[in-house]
Amino acid sequence: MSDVYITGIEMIAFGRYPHRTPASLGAEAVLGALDDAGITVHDVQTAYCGCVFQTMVGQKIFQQIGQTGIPIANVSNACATGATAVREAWMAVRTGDYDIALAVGVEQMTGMGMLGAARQASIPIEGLMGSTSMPATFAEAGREYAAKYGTSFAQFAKVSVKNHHHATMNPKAVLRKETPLEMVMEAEMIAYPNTKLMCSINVDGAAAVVLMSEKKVRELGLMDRAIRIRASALASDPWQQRNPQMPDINSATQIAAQRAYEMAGIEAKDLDLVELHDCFATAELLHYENLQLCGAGEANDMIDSGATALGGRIPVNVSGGLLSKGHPIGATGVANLYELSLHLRGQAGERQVEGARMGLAHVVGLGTCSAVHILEKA
Amino acid sequence: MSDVYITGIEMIAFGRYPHRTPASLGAEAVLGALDDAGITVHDVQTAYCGCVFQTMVGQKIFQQIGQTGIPIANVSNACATGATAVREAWMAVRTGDYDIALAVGVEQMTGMGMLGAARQASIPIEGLMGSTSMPATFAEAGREYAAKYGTSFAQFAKVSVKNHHHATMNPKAVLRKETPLEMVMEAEMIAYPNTKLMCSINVDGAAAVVLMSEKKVRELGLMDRAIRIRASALASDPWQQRNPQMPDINSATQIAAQRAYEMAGIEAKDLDLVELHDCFATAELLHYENLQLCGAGEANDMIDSGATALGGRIPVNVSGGLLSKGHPIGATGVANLYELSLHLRGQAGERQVEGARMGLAHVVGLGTCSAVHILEKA
Amino acid sequence: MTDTPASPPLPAASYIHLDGPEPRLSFLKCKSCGTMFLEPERLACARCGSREGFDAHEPKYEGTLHSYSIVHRSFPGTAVPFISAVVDIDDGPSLKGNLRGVPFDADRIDGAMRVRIVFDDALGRRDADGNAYISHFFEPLAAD
Amino acid sequence: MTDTPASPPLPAASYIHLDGPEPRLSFLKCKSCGTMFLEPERLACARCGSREGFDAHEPKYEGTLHSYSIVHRSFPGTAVPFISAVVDIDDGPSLKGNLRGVPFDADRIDGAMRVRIVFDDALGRRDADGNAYISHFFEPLAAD
Ligand SMILES: [Zn+2]
Ligand SMILES: [Zn+2]
Repeated sequence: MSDVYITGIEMIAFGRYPHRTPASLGAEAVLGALDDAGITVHDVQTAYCGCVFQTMVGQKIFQQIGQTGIPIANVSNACATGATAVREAWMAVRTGDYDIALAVGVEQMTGMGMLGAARQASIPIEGLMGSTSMPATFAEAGREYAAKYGTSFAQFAKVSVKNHHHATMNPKAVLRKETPLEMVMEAEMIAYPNTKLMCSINVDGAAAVVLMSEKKVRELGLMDRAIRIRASALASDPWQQRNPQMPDINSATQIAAQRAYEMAGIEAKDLDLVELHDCFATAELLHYENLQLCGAGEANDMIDSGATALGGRIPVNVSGGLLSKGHPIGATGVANLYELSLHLRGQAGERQVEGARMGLAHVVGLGTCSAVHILEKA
Repeated sequence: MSDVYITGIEMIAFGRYPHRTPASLGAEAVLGALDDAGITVHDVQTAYCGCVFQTMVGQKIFQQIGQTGIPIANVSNACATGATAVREAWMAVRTGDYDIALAVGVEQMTGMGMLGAARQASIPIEGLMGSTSMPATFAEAGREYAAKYGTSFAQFAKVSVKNHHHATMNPKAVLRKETPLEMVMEAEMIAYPNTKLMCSINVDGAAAVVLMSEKKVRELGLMDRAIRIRASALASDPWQQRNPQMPDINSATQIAAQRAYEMAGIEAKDLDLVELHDCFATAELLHYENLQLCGAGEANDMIDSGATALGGRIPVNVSGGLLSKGHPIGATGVANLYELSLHLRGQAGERQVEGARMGLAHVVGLGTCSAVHILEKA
Repeated sequence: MTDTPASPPLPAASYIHLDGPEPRLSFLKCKSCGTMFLEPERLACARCGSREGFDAHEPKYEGTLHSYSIVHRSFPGTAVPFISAVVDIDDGPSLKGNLRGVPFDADRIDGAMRVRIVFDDALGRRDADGNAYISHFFEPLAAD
Repeated sequence: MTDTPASPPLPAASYIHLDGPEPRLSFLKCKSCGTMFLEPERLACARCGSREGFDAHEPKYEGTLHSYSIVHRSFPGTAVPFISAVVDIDDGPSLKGNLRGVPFDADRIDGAMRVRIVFDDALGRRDADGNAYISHFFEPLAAD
């Protein structure tokens, strides 16, 4: 089976667009991706749209930019939604039926609270039977790791310091300011150990990607700017004793990562950078281990030593991550690939990971699923 | 590329299940499909779930029946949702990466009004700028055909007479009673020419299907009960002058049908039965022509002559169709395939289309998309 | 009890403009292929894909009935019956609206009748702030 | 003004049973592999896939704290702070609940403490019909 390549990719600046629609945001990203690939809407043979809070957005996007009758499917997979859209587009090309497929992720979250809505019940159970809020859920996931390996509040907080620092070099991130360790630790405590500066930000956003078969890339002479998809893996949560009372973000990630490494035939040490799902600062350290970036219990050292900062051994979330770039759910998984592509093309500007040739993108959606993509400079 | 086969399929009786969840309904259908194929949850390598009103239902279903960590994606495509799930599962097998894929469609609609909800605006526009209700929308689509070809109110009503009659032979249909022509025409007028008996029924339901690669079908010795998927086609709405002011249910259907016939290498005359999207009686006649079952303007004759009734030249909706079986949105597209499979296996009982070897299933979702599958006895 | 002075009515759709002596319609017209759209702004043309942009275009105020339904039951709270109609506007796009001035009887409706586009108060509907709205309606031309 | 006699309180979760002298817990236990689940009914076992069915199983009323968060901001209207805890019940599944009787200070919480499961009124919360509820809570065993 021939390889599948990214030849065009775009992410709109994440932020608040209360007067626009998901279709409009998505269409802007799609047009950017088409331009980047040097093709038009008429060249696209099939499309996948990821969006959690609205449906039929895929069709609405093409109603904005050109209705050509192509197959369009809308997908939803919690925070792995955008990545799932990419994976479906990748599979469509892999069938051999399509040479050019498009994936777009989009979300309009303006007006939604950062904590989401409580579950319905005869009486509210929040604060009665613990918390189902996301900051608390991921705090508990972090505390589980801390209980095993002694991770400190400060070590979790350093994730935000690092990622916010990275974001100062990313003009498309919504939060672009340095946050020293004391500022992060002294910010309003939401759910210990996650302070407000350790929570990702709900914003509007969109990102899109054009995928092509090897044959088409060569035909269009795009190999010099193409990014090869070395792996696309998706996993759901295997049974675990404490899941779903304690949502398991680890197992699905571990499975998806292992599948991705096997598919790509590489190991974590071959990676030059990683964009992982730092929805809360407490999550990032767990994923160092889940993604095999370090051995058991070594995440504490990873953050302390600067190994995952720009310039370190394996830079993580040089985009600023969800913590600073923002987290428009449906768009996030595609936006990760946008960041990797910039680096693999040497176009990441100030935050460029020098000589980057191989990158990994990861998302995890509660419910639960995880997607891992591995990209390589063609 | 090797063929893809249906080896297990199930539909739960459609109806009202206010005390169950979409995951529970879907899980019941999945277990039935697994049993039908003689496999267990551990054999399933990837799964797609179609559901419009809830997300992460795919994962929730496997949380009910066995969590094995497989890739699961949730898809949504309006009334084409279930069919889109099937198509994605079909593509997954076509990539060669999976030998056993599962698709399930489910919807829990109890409590939703038959007319749906009005669009939000500064003032309500329903009844001010015409109607956006589904009965009126499909009435207008029908009137467009009637204006061209003189279709009468009675001719549209005959669709309900026929499909309701078919449903008396389907124990899984929600409405199982004869409705003579006068009863249909004299029922409460909802949106002329659609009376209440010419509108499909919102119910809860689920259906699931197991797809396998040719290699796996042979390995498991299932070829004698296998159904070959000769075509799976999906189309979005091409540009049309009056769309979306007047949702275009025709163009997308025509494109999907044409693609499906080309993929299967057959013509409409090779079909033994058709399950098409009779969301309203006015829609069925249009689709006779859209699906090439008759020439331009010949739908009137088709319904008058009984050509599309059981025993006729090309029986349409012998299940009773959405008009009598019920229309649980996400499940509908999979349920169509269930009906075809029963006939191709000779297991449809009283309503069996004798000697059926080839069938076509069609859905259309406003927004707009259409999916067409062609199945053949292996 | 005091009355606040009534604000001027607002357009019930973005393509209705109330900036002149009479309400008027204005649609986007693709600079490349001439296709017309109802939205106030678009990124590209749905027909030809062009991103050349759009001109504002005022159509004729007459058209031809394309299809309709006599609506006897609608969303809760909506007054019935009414006729939902799709009209192809002369030198304009197709538009959906209420067809008024004809009987609620399919046998007495010419399905291809010529209609005029008129403007009127939005059936007394007010938004949360109490604003009135102006909407378009279709009426048979033959009724003149 | 008349008082209607108070109805007996209801269980705040389906695995809490109020049919005896004291509230008790009951979970589903897979006949095939022994895995326990919190739902009142299931089609099959999430761990082994068995459809052999489930037995009702009453666990011990003690367990070990597995993880927790001190919640200082929650959904609108939720009183804070409180401690959200995940406890591995002895001879039972893991359960989420409020941990009470400990300070809101991570430095003074033993992350692997032994706890008992107790029952109490659901913090005064009532449903739309005015019914009271009984919920489970965790308390440190060492406090004895
Ligand atoms: Zn144009
Ligand atoms: Zn078991």
